[in-house]
Amino acid sequence: MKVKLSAQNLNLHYGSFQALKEINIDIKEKEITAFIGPSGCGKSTFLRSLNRMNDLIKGVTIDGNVLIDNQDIYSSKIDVVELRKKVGMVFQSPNPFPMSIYDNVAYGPRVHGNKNKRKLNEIVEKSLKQAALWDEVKDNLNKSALSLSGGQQQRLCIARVLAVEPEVLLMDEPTSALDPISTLRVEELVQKLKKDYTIVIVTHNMQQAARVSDVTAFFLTGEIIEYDITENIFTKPKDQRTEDYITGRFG
Amino acid sequence: MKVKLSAQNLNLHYGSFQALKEINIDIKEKEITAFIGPSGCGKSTFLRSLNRMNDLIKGVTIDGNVLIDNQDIYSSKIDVVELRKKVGMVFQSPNPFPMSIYDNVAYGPRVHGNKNKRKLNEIVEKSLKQAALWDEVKDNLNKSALSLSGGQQQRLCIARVLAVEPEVLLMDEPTSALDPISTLRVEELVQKLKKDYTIVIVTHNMQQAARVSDVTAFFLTGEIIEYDITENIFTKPKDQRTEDYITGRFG
Amino acid sequence: MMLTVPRGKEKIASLLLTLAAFSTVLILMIIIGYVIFRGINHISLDFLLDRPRKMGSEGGIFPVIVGTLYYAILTISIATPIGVGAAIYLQEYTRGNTLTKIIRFGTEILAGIPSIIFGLFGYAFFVVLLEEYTKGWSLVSGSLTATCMILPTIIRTSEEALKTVPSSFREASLSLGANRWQTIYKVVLPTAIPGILTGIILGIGRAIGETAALLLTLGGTLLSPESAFDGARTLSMHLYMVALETGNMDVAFATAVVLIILIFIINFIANFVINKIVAHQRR
Amino acid sequence: MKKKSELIVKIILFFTSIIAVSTIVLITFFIFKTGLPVIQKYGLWNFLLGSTWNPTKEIYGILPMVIGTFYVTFLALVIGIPFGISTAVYLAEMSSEQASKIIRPAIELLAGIPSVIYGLVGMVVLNDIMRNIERNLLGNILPKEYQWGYSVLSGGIILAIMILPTIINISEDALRSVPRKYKEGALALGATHLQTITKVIIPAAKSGIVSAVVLAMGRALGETMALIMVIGNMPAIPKHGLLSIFAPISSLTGVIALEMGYAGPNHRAALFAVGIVLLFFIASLNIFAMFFIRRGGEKV
Amino acid sequence: AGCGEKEEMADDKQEGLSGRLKLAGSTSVQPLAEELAMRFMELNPNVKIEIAGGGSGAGIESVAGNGVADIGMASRELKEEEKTNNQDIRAIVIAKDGLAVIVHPDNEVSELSTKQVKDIFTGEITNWKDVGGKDAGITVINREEGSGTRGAFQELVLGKEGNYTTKAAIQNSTGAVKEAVKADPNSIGYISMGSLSEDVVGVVIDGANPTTEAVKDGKYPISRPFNFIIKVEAQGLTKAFIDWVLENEGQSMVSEQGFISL
Ligand SMILES: Nc1ncnc2c1ncn2[C@@H]1O[C@H](COP(=O)(O)OP(=O)(O)OP(=O)(O)O)[C@@H](O)[C@H]1O
Ligand SMILES: Nc1ncnc2c1ncn2[C@@H]1O[C@H](COP(=O)(O)OP(=O)(O)OP(=O)(O)O)[C@@H](O)[C@H]1O
Ligand SMILES: [Mg+2]
Ligand SMILES: [Mg+2]
Ligand SMILES: O=P([O-])([O-])[O-]
Repeated sequence: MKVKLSAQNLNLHYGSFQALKEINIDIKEKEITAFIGPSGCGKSTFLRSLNRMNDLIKGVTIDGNVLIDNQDIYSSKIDVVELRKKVGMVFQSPNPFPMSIYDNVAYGPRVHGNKNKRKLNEIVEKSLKQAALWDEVKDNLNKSALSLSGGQQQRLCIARVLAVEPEVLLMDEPTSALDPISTLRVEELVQKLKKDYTIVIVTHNMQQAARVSDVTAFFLTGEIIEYDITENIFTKPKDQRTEDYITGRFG
Repeated sequence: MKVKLSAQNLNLHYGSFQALKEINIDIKEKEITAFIGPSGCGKSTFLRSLNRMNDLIKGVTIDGNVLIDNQDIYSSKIDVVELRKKVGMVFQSPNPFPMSIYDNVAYGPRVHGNKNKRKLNEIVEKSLKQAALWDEVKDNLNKSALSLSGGQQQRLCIARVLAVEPEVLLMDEPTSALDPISTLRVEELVQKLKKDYTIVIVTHNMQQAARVSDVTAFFLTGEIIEYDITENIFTKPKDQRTEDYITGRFG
Repeated sequence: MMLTVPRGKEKIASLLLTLAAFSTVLILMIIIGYVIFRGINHISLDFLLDRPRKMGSEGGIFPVIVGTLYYAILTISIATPIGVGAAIYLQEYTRGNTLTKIIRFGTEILAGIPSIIFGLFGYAFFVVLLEEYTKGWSLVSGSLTATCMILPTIIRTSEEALKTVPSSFREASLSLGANRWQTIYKVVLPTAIPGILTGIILGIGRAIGETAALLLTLGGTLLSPESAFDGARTLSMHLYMVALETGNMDVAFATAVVLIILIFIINFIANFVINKIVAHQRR
Repeated sequence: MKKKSELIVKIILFFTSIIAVSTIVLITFFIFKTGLPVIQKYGLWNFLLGSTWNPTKEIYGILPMVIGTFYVTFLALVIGIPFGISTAVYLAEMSSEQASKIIRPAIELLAGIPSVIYGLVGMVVLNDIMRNIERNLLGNILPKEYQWGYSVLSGGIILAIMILPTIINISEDALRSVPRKYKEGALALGATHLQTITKVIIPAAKSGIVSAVVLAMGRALGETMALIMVIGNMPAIPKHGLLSIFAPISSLTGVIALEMGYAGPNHRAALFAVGIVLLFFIASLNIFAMFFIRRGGEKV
Repeated sequence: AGCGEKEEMADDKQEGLSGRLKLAGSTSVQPLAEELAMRFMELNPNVKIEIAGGGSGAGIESVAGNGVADIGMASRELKEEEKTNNQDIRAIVIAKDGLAVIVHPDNEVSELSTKQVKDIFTGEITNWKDVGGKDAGITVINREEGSGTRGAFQELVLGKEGNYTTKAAIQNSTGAVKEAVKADPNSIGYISMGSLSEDVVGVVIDGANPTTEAVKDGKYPISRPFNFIIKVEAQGLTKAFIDWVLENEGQSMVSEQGFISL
């Protein structure tokens, strides 16, 4: 399969603290890639450098390259807005906007200039269906998104991203704030989305990585220690540290 | 060994939410008891009800008994200040006062009326030695405690408690904010203190519980599921849920 | 921190926002600059140390400076214990019951009351009704009136300062067997002191800047006060009276300069002290 | 013994805490005690809606002052709100550290300048400019009595500057306390910065911004000294449509401050009655604010 | 300055006086009273006199009603209501203050009769040409309602029944009136004579220049009394002070300060 995203010798500093060290990785199209590793090892940081979300943080310096479809996303020619349209993101805790369900999903298309009411309706319905939320909310599209349960909110956030029709979906611990049943639903959803999207998912939960991903990268203190197809990582890790981590010997 | 602390049919509500359900446990003198269990299961809540720290929180209601040396600590005859002197506490993240190292350790003795400079010097030295911090700070006792590293701060907090000469030491995840090396030092310290104190330690880290404690109680959603000597809990748990938890199948 | 490359509409909008923000600086510079430009030439040692003549249109402002300082110190020494005490009570002793709600509500309302209303009240209550104790128009009456005005400021900022003291400090202290007052006195207050000082400074600033309420309660004599039961005149009052009664704008602007400098000095000292304390705590 | 001293401390602290509330009660009591008889005698509607204020002849109609007060407050808000909110957005969302280091102290200082100084500068500088505009630029269309500088517009401008810090500080707080996740959410969807601000951040900070405006309005309604010095204190109802922004007016606060001293007993009681009206406006505003803002907060 | 000659007067007949006096009231009288008090205290080191402002009304009230002050200062006569409500107070004139009618230096009109001034301020005359000037509308500048100065002007010029024109611009102080007249060549206003300065012109009224002499001689018609208000039965220090003010030294200080002695 084609390489969709790739990082080359990526280093990232927060001020003087180096959070990412010489990251090299190729992420393939229409696969699910999981990032695992103990807290603070740089998983989120790396994820956020894939759609330049780290630009928001003061004092971040980056060197090395991140390519998407072989284009350097840190080049000055890149339009960040376009990049983020292409690379959608779902966050650790659900963050619907304080507006109606409908407006949440329509938000992206609207800011991208889509004002046609009919068209918007279609997009909203389609996205909510893809996110497996349509049946639960279709009669209440004008209700505030904040009145949904945590699991529903997270699926709404996924629908909101899908409405922008990104190519890549970055998910930073998307289920860590959810109960087991909601977690399951989101996991199913991710599996389903795989056929259309390139998905990168950060998780604390090794079982989850094992269940949903095709390939897994193990991060430790800012480095990628091991990167392989998921089964290998969990059954025959090559690095001692990987083994220690997945058997729960530290972390 | 003699029973030092004991809870009998203890129930605790935050408002209408029941955080502890019919807790029964006997904690023996000069042993280390560990509380483990997933987040939100009530470990801290229970710990805090052993020195009436929950009194500070609005809307808490308690029924059942907590006995220390066979005296009910919730009886109106008990002087809470005396109780807390007897039952010291170390918190999850180090919380030294924003004053000098010396003043931190001398704080307890001073509020209990000890004004004798010589005596205070002695107490401070002894406590810092017990907490294995003396050598690192003896030349800088007037430095602000906030300038210490996290691990040093936590040991300082332990010294601060020891200066009050409590009989029981409650520790709520005392190493969760520390790096591995500091963690190790604190664990060693706890082991050393065991010969003089009754220690109760809450931890998220099962390895830690296994390493330091004599007995372990496993909490789940406000109940004690299993309570046994540590080895048994980790090698032959009786309850399926305990086994699931310690093998990392949930949480 | 520019997040995205500004384009078209974005560019114009961000330009407008920037302009708006910097115009506040411009306005400030115009006001302060003009006042200093008009007033500085009239200031001399004589002006500072002489007494006013002819309603203040001639001579200096010495008694007015004395009056201002006297008034500020008196006000703050009444308002601080009350305000900080109230904040401690609200933050440390109550658990958000109905009573606290009433007290907070009252404080809110008090904060919104215009100063002229305080003036009316101070006149009717402190000057007239309590004349026997306050001696009518006097520093005491003026300061008590001002105390009512600045109390909400001090209570609120002190409350905020107390709130920022981590509850872990309180818990640690209590768990060491300290009682509540010891905990407050030895740990909470020292930690909160920079914030509390900020509140007090805001209070002083407001008290010194006040005019309307003082016109009705402080008397406005041009003689130096010798006790708290004498009347006095503050720089703000003097500036108003000189500008309006005599039309001598040179003196008015010179007084304004002195007033601004006084406020600067107070702020400067306060910041210095606060920084010292903070540095000491972190050292 | 320890317990006892604890109790005493607690009691003392309790008393300090009820002083503020007692003050409210006392203020209300004293103002009403003196002022209410006048309203009763004169009739509430005659008092509120009477358009003549002539204490020498014992005619107490405060409509001109009510209108003047609200007029100047309205103008101040119209000028101050766009400036204030723009500045707040700039500070919360765009400002570099250096820029903030210049702007923030400037705002603090603006808030710290005593109102008499605003009045003085307004009276000497602003009114001079206004007078020139009124005479030279608009001399032909403005009525004679609107041509001497003292005007609602001057008052509105000065007040707008005075309420800027309130608007800026509270709005900025509100904008900053919008959870970061909303902003990230919007940006991650490919919204531009401006779209994020206008479509997500400002709506989410709405209730804070409203409370900023309400507080600023309260401050404007209650301002006394700066207004006295610039609005001319003419107890007449402005006429001439839009041109009336050049009309001299008088305010509720101003009439009290100016006339208290000279007033005989009846006149003085009437001024306390003006105080009642002012207190009523301010209290309604505050209560409205508390109600509205709490409701707004819940909705989000 | 001004205190060089205190030695020679030191042991005057007032010796032996002691105690405290409190004065309150008119801000126009206040500066004069302060000078008087200062001098009196130099002469009588055991006497302390405190002076507060508050305005004429408050000054009267402070003696009559609540006894906040021993002596009230007023720049106007007692009102009827004040007299009838408080039979036990009386007003003592300690000085006079002439009111000057002022115009812009460029104004051709420099002389008016009391009647003309009245007609201008009631709005019957609205153009300068009707009083001998050029053809231009008159900008009347009035003081705010309740001002002692305005009250005095009303009584002295307009009379009880006269009404100020509603077209008048209102200024709330002497200084502001001066500023306003300075700024407008067609304006007219009135201020205390003591506050006259070169940038405005005091109009000749009924043939008399606005000078202290003219007021003293009774030629200049517009002057108001500066009053001390005391309890009818006031004795002791209060009386001693007032007596001193009314005698030679007090009255010469009145002149010194630019007001009109009795
Ligand atoms: N804004 C920041 N400024 C400074 N350091 C930061 C910042 N954000 C993260 N870090 C540091 O960078 C390192 C990596 O952080 P990151 O959030 O990427 O970890 P993570 O692997 O996602 O951890 P977790 O599983 O806890 O979310 C950590 O040491 C963290 O303390
Ligand atoms: N002050 C409080 N008010 C209401 N509920 C509370 C409060 N403190 C804790 N709880 C609830 O009580 C339950 C037990 O909390 P507790 O802090 O004891 O858990 P814990 O086992 O210590 O978890 P952790 O490992 O995350 O520290 C949780 O559901 C928590 O949400
Ligand atoms: Mg993370
Ligand atoms: Mg806990
Ligand atoms: O202070 P007044 O003399 O104008 O009453």
